[in-house]
Amino acid sequence: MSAHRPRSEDFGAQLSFDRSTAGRRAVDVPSWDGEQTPLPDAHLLRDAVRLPELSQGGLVRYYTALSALNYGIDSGTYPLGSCTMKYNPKVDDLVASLPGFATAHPQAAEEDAQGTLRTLLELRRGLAEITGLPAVSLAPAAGAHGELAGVLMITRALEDRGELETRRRILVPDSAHGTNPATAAMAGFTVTQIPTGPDGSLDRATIERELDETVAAMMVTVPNTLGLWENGIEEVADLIHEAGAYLYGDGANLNAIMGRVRYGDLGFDVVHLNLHKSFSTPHGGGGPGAGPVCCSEELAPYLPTPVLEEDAAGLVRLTAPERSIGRLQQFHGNIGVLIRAYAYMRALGLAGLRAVSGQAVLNANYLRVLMHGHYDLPYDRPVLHEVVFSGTRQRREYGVRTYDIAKRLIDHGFHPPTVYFPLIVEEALMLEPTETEPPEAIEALAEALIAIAGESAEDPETLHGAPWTAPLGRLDEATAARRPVLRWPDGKDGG
Amino acid sequence: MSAHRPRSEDFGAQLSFDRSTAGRRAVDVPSWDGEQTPLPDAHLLRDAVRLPELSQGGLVRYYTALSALNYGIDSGTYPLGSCTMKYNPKVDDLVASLPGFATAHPQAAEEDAQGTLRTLLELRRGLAEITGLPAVSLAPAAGAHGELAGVLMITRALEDRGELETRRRILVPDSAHGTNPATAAMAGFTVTQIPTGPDGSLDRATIERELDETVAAMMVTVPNTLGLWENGIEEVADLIHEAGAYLYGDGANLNAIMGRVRYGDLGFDVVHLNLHKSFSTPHGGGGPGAGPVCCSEELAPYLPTPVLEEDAAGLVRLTAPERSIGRLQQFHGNIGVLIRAYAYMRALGLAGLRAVSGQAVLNANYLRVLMHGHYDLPYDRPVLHEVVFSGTRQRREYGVRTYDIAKRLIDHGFHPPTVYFPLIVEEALMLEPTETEPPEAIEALAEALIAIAGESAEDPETLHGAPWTAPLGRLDEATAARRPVLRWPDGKDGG
Amino acid sequence: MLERVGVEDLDALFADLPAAYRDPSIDLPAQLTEPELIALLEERAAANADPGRPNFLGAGAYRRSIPSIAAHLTSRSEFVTAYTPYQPEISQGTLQTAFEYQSVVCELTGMDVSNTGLYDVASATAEACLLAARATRRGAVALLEPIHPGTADVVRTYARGAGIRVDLVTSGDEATEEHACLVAQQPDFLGTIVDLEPLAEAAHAAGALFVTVADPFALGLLRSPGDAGADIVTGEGRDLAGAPAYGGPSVGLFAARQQYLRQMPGRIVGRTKELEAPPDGGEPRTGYVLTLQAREQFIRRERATSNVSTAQALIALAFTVTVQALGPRGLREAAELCYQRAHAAAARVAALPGFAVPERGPWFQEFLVRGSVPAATLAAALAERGVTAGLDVSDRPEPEARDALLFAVTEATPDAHVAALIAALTEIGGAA
Amino acid sequence: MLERVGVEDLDALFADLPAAYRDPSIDLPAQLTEPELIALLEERAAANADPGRPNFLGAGAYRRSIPSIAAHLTSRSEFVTAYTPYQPEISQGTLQTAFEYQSVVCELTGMDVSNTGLYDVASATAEACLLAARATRRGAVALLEPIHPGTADVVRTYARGAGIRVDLVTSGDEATEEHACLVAQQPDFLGTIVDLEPLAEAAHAAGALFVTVADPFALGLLRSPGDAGADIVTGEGRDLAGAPAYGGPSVGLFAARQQYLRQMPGRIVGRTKELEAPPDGGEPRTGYVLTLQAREQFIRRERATSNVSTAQALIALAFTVTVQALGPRGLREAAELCYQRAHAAAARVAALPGFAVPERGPWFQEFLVRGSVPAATLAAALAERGVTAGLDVSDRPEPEARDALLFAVTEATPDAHVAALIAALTEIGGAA
Ligand SMILES: Cc1ncc(COP(=O)(O)O)c(C=O)c1O
Ligand SMILES: Cc1ncc(COP(=O)(O)O)c(C=O)c1O
Repeated sequence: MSAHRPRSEDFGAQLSFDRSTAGRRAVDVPSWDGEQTPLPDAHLLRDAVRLPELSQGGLVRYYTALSALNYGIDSGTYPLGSCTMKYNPKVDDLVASLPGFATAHPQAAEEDAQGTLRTLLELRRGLAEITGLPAVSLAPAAGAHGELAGVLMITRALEDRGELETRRRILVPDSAHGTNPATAAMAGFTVTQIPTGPDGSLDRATIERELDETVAAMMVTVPNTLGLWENGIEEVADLIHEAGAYLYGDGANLNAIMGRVRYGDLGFDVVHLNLHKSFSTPHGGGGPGAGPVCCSEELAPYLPTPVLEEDAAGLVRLTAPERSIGRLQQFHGNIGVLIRAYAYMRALGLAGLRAVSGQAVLNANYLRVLMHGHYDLPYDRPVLHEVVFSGTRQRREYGVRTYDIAKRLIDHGFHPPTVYFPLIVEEALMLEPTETEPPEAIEALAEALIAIAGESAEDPETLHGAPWTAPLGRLDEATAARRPVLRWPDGKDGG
Repeated sequence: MSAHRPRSEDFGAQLSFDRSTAGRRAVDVPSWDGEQTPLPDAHLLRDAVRLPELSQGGLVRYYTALSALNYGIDSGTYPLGSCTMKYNPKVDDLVASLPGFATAHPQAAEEDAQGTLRTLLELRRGLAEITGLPAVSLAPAAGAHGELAGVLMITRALEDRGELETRRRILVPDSAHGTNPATAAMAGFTVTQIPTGPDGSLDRATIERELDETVAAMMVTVPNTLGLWENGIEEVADLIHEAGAYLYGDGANLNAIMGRVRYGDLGFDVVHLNLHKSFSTPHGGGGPGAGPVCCSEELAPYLPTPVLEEDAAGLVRLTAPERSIGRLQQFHGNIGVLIRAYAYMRALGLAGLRAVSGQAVLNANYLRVLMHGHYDLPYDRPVLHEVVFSGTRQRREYGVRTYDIAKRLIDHGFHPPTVYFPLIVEEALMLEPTETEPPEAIEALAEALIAIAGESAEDPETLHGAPWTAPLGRLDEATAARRPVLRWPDGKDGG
Repeated sequence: MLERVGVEDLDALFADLPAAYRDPSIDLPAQLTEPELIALLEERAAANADPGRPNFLGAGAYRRSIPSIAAHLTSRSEFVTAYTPYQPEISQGTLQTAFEYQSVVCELTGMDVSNTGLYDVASATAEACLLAARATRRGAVALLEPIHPGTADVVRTYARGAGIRVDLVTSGDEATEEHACLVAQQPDFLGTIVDLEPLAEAAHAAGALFVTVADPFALGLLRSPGDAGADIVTGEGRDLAGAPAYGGPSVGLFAARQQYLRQMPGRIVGRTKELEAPPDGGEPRTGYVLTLQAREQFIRRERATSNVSTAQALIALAFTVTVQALGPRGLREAAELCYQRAHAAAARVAALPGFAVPERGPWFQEFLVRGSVPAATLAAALAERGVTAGLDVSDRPEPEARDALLFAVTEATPDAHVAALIAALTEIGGAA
Repeated sequence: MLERVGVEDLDALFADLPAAYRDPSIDLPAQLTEPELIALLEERAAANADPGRPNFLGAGAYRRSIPSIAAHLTSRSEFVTAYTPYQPEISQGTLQTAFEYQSVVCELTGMDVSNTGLYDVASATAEACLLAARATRRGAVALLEPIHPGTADVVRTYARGAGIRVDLVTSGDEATEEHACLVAQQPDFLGTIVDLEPLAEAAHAAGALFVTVADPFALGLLRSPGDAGADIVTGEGRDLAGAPAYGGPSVGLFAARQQYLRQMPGRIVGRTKELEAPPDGGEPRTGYVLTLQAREQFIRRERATSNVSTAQALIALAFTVTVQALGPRGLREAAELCYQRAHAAAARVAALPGFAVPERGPWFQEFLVRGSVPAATLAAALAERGVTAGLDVSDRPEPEARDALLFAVTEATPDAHVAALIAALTEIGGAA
């Protein structure tokens, strides 16, 4: 074969900096023919920045070739659990980039940005309806940012109640996403872990035991990261409120319940949403996202700045809640993402949103039944948006780890699921097909995973070496962390 | 290996029609809530069209996957001789799609399209300057369309001279592009072929012998398809004019001489240009192009409609030359392509255009010297924009055809050159690197071709089977032509 | 490089060029950087009519709702920066999409075979006439009025070269043994829906081919020309590919019955298989190639069926994506919406005192409007009121066109534009 | 599917949800088809200020000339529709471009290491303060005025949670042993170029870290903060990624000296090799991976260096393409052009009777304008004349800011806009 592939090049070894040739340019800059103002003192100036010099064609070819090494939603099924990788309607990108929106200056007078502000106001109202929580701030740039906002709001509320000194603990489920405890810590709280019971819901006894006047809040993900409904969450809410604490909701999994149940009705005081997940704004290789925070009237005064209000004259204004925790960004949030989310909401309406959650849940259950028996299913019951299988049997019997199964799935043409999360499931394979995958794709995914289960028995080596057909084989992550090379030129970082 | 690639799918076997599922939709259509007008009589209406039904995500994935099977300029070097595959500046696409240009209606009053018309007028003036021919029509949609325009103009001129009955022949070099004789025939002329001399220029004796009162015109490509200057073309022009015939110029190879010599100065009466080549408008997988026709004052009255004129009030108008051959398109031409060409011209200016032709010629010669000795070079002298090697030695000595060499070049990561054209070069390999390929790319291309020359001696089988690393291997073109399947569903075409 | 090539400077590379004519003085505008270029062309674009201005021009170019994915997909640089797929192994993107295009065009037109597209509807129709002349060995063609004048003009341009006479006729009966084909436009130039079947019969009775010039969007609703007896169908694909862009780039649909396959102009893509199984096993895979090239200029030269080489591939792709995104129901719904909106608008105009909407039969998206003043005066009055009127067709022979403007209203004409039209007409109507 | 899953309808899938709260009534606006959606949002976009209106706002967001290839490349769906590159074998596009980004940020800032970007400049600066507090175990940070109020506000938001005191200081000498870091903005909030070195010395003398909040575009001209002694550099990348879009999405640059690497927030990409040679032979190839993840929330949970997960990868990519397209000379030329154009405009304003341009030292692209009327009045007068004035900074403590507006003029401000400003001021100046 190798004779057939004369040039096996090491593409990654050649960065733009290595492809540079002195004197080449991708664009020219207009020259200044006006009067020359002398530059500031030399000690304030720099000598040239070291940047690559490529022709425009060279730069375009380089980044175009790089894009081809990526797998995205437009490439195929991407069942990355908890991340809700659904198809992103192209029209949302189109409308978000309309010149009127794109050129709006963040310091513009409100009168000069009514088109943007009106759109955000209607999004805010929609999110309030969907969550059943009346007050919303669109400021957070992502889910974790929304979490920080929510927990800081609770901090301020406790401060005003004079209980901040005493309430230093936040209860966090052992199945929670890492951002939950990390956020609690950032806000200065200590984290008490709440175990998950055999039914996949929180252990009520522990909650009752832990709940006391030292507890500031409990953070609960609904539906939880096992893809299951948190049974009796509405009762837990009462317990928490009786104990004088707040119930924080991680709404990253809204996709499962949009239009079917509302956080506010269940007793949540504050919740953040991940619009880049549930509302289908593209994930962009890791952002931008948007993590609006929605809350009760009680917590509304603490919302991050800005919030949107319509004044008597029908003008939409940016205002600061009187006891606001302050700003989370220099300006108003990831506006372009929020406009996409608004377009998504308008294209669906209520019926559409309910159809989304219904299909998303149906797809997850379809995948569950198709795979049933081929992998362990620690919480063996109907699921909502995602299903978490376990590779323990494969590891125990054939020495094949979930890691190997995930890598092998790449050879079968799919993006792997989320693995080793939630932490309470050994060798976890967390699969979220989302509503935009058609039945045949879910069947193909199940077939591939079943085939891999077979391979783990017959041909574990093929799995240990996988992927075989990706742009690259397995990478040496250990050395990457031990001797970090983090920038061009190598070594300069002294790592 | 095959174990490594579990799913070797036959992507091409599944058309959108085969991926269809009843009930799916990529977009919705607004419903009509106004008063219903009854539809026309049933016998005027149709039953549903058979079209695929895919979700938007499904359709996007399908066409995105298809795009990945293409090799374009943005993928790498594309030395397709005579086609001038140069990098296309992205800004040209951007400006051509500005809403003001995009929404202009072809029937709009000239007052309502001055932005477009002014731009076209300045392009027209630029082309007149560059070709040295004062009159221009931008109507032709491609090179061959421009040729038809030019030859029909000659027809009309002869008609007005009362010589159309007698002048029925057009002289065409044996090295000419196929569109030249085809065009002459379409315009009702018979073609007399003029041989190319050993120096790569036309055989003067034959021209002199053939030139008489039965000759309407001679079509000459300058520089010619060997990439060589047509020696003494200015004298040939005199001979032709003395004989009462016209000299037609195929300007598809303008890239070699932009800013260095002008068709008009050499005595050409009419010439067409290929803006999608010389002026870098993207080739789009086979168009759209633009083939403006430029001519002398004598032929100006015959130009195709419309031509652009600025009136006394400074308004740009579309007019019909008084003896125009008529329209070539329902409207005004491939405007979007012409705007791109204008942007290209403005981004370069005269110095830039001269730099383009200079670098294009330097690159072709660099490739020539690098490959020299490894392949036969029938016309062994400095070239202009392209160089035509021959694979005869490889065929004679190792049974490797130019076809095999071209296919093997794919494995080396390049698009193959134009092959078996011009017809006068056996086993022709026609290489045009263009000015936008950097030296390292030309060196890599030469190395690959030299390596292949080596392989043809050592390992001809690898060449006969090539390509090995492309999305597909060699296709059965014979059967495709013998039992044509030209549409979904198979067979319906009865082929 | 210069050294390796053996010259001191670039100019030395041009030694073969006649010294007398080398390096002429050429007067071109100054070079612009990218920001300057964008600024200039934004200024130019702004010198066209405001894109938001109510506009009722049709007459060959119609405002359509193009699904956003059409522009998204056709802007993929792999499609944009490739050329004619001479090397199928690395061109399946272009080839397979062209095969999709051929399939869609055949379905819409009811024809057996399609090429990958010609320059535009008019040149495609001209090529159809040349094909008919070759096939019938006859020296004249008949164009049925009302036909788009631009189409008729292009047919004349091509016909003159081939020495073919072009007759304008007003009924199918005028088709004679002299005619290679009868050409009818659907809907016709004045917007009327034509009953094609009798015309096909008349043409065939005269031994002539029947050519239909059809609006592919209207074919979402109207009987397929093939079903009605057409031998060749041409059409304009631009409106379903994107914005009008002052008329181009366009794409000329060209489809025909099986027996004319080897007479067709333009590129044709066919389906085939790999010669060998892929190196890593499995069956030979399906692929697409340019085929039946023996018809074409680069092989046949002066005996080719046409001289066409580069055509409009990228526009054909956008057309294909739009039609497939709409799908069978969407295309029908969009065509019906267009029909309903146009008729509702016409009814509102007809209801205005001082205005008439003369009908020539059932129509699709274009209607004639006659006021109490000459057409040009009415158009000017509308222009004053910020409305671009329909095309002035008062010079047409058809009685209904007397003093009339031809208005187009489609599924994509905003309600606000229709409202602006009615308001303006009301004002004028009173005035006149 | 329903059958296979064993339910009659979709609603049955939600049986676990408490019946009392299931299927609440929710009031959302009606569903829109794509054409309706586009029409609505075009209307909304048009309700913002006309993009062509002369606008001199800066104060944290600046109009830049973005090379057209930045939008072209970042719209490639392979970049747009992927997520955080957890699977490096099929995510090299995102990973290698992130490595390019880290390299570019290090070069611009003069730092040793960079992460892949945070939410925006303000949150990045807040994270810098938290890092400094962790590294120095100190409980306060000092922000040097004039600093962007939005940045100061975000630092306060983050600091409150961590129990850190925030002091606004007006000179480096105010940095004390209590301070974990001294934070200075370059250019400062009023546009003045800051001499960083003495500030770095003052901070270090107090045992504090020195943090610079720098405009990366200005760093094409100004001394690199690293060279001047900074320990951490933050900045805003949005302006070099695309249009301001009302402030977001943005991307917060965060770079630091090597010794703070393991304290850094956010994702970091590292270079490595394949574990095995490729199946068809050759050496193990180079690849990129997310690394040093032991710092991150999904592993460290409550002991993580930050809670950040999703950040702004796509904006970071656009930023990288712009900077690399400009290249070393282009970036410098663009920064100098910006400097020259701004100073030329300021000079024209200063020359007008009734207007002053109070200077606080050398400046880059923003200047203060004081008229003979209160700032708000002047801004209103300009607005009446179709010009959007610079930000009203008359409430600032700095004497030069008294009654002043802060005008920004960049390399991308059209001449016509400056002309419009001068014309308007001339008119007003006379009037006042
Ligand atoms: C359940 C859950 N919570 C929180 C987050 C954090 O959201 P983000 O990545 O937008 O910060 C995520 C996703 O990463 C999540 O899946
Ligand atoms: C020398 C020459 N003449 C004419 C043509 C025809 O131009 P077009 O393909 O644009 O019709 C070409 C390219 O195909 C060419 O290379």
